[in-house]
Amino acid sequence: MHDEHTPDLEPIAKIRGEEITHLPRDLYIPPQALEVFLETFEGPLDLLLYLIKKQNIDILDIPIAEITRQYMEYVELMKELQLELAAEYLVMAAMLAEIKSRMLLPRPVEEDDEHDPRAELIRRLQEYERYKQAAEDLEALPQVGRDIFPAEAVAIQREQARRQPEVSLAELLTALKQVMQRAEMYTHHQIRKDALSVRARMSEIMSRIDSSGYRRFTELFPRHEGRQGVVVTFLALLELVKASLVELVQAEPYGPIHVKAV
Amino acid sequence: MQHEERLVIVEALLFAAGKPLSLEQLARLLPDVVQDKSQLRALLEQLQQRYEGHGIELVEVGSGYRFQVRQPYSHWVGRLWEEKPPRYSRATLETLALIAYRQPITRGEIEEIRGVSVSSNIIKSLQEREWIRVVGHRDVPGRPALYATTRQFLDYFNLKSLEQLPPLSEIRDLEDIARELEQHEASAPASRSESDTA
Amino acid sequence: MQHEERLVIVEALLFAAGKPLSLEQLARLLPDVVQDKSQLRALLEQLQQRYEGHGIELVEVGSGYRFQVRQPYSHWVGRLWEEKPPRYSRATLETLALIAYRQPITRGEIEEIRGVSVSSNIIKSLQEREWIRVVGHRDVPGRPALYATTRQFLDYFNLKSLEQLPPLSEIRDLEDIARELEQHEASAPASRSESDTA
Repeated sequence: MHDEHTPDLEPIAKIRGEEITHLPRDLYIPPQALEVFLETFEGPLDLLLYLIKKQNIDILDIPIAEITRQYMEYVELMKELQLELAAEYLVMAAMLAEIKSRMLLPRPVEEDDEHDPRAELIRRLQEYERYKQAAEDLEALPQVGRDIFPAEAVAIQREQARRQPEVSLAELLTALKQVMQRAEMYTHHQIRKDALSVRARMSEIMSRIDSSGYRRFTELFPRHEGRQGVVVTFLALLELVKASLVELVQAEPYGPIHVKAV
Repeated sequence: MQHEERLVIVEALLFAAGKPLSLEQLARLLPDVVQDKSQLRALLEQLQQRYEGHGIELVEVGSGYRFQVRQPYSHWVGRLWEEKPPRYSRATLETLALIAYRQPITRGEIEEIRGVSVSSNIIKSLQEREWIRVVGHRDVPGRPALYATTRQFLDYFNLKSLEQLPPLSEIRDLEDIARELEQHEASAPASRSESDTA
Repeated sequence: MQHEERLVIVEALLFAAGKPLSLEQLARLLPDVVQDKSQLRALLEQLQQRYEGHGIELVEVGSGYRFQVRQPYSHWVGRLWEEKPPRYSRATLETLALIAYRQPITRGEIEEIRGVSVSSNIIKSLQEREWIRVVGHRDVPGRPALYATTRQFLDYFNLKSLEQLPPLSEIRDLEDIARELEQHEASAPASRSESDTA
């Protein structure tokens, strides 16, 4: 399956109308499987590990120039296939290029190998590989529902003993106060009484249009509420439109307006 | 297969099923373990004997066989569920408070304000209690449900409408709340002031 | 109370609880049945023995003791459910592994080691499964949450404690790396790179 002699000129795939005539040298898989394959990498470190493993190289002895070349081929390919290329891949490409260039520079004699420009990369690769392995080990552990099945017996009086928690309004308010304080919204976004009535009306409107998908605009304004009610309802509708929760639709000029759930 | 192995496989299945298993179901699940129903019946009988003197027993009920706690001990077991009146966790209370005050609201928005995720169990338990319900879906990817409080919620807290919930600006501390609630109870609506102290 | 009766009450409770019960919980539930934890521990041990040769066993996991199907028989029990057990993505498993082995850890630290960003959904879904939780915040700008695994995580993976996690593979630290590189350089200079393409 590792065919070094795949002719370069025969188009392998068409991407955005352009013929792709060659794949990275080490990659010989059917184009349709390619995308799936490339998406299986969990990031640049994972891709690098794959490239290193494939060649049976010790992590401590990475041939930077070669690995960089291969890495770039994959990155180019991902770009061509329009895979969403995480920025991390490009950051790694830059890091590889930098290491490569630093390794080309003559090193002062007294400088020891702690400053091998590859050291940091090697450390990261090892670290990542370690947890990649740990994840596989974790997956292999027995799991409830897959390998472990708890044994249960029924206790007949179970249901009647279940009680619902009691809550006081004060508790509810304390909880709200705490969460708002935590969110540091206490002073900036005070929930005022009027806002609340609008919010309440928003819920009401939503629940009235949810069943059918539509509701006549005028039906949302209860006559008995008077001016105040119209204002609240109107504000609530505006809020809902603003939050794209509803749309106002009018089939024809001067026709009835409907409120539609989006 | 040894007889003993058949026995423990049937035992394991009955314990793991979480519901009664009928002869038919067992036979269907274990075609390579039991030959026929009469063999199965014999195994079940043997299992029943094996659990004599245990805290649990294998009984046949309407839809099949199940292990259950022996009656004399169910009284002890009942303690598992009557420990003390259950209380809602802080997460549940905060979720409920946010739904009440910021409705309609998605779970994601609650999570954003709370800064932590809201477990499905919290939402489910509030829905089961019929304190909250889904009133629509936000038109963003995933179409998350929008939650609002229900009439039952108002009833429980003895409120006529959501407007009767005290505005947050008036909550200074617990004492204030207590006082306010007292007043509320004593003097009826109206009195709540607009005097926003910003 | 007879010793035998204590035994079957504890047995009934463990089977009925639907979740692992810790020594503390059992002691709290049965103050009139068991005198102290050492007595309780002895009862549990005896129960374990009593279930030798059964299809189920009493094991201790993170949050306490539970009866479960012996692993050799779980293969038959799996047939009870038609849907396949969930499989977790590599991203999820790697995130979980990092939290398990490096706890407490921030999301940023996980991202640094994995070399890619960790989606909020992964963290959220792990929290909803109650496998991880926030145990604090790192005192740096932004005060990022510190994650740790829970007892339920241990329960799920059939572990009693974190020490039972498979050991991490050896890592050669920077000094070692430097030393090895040195040796390498000494023995085989110049030849690095280019030539060795698979």
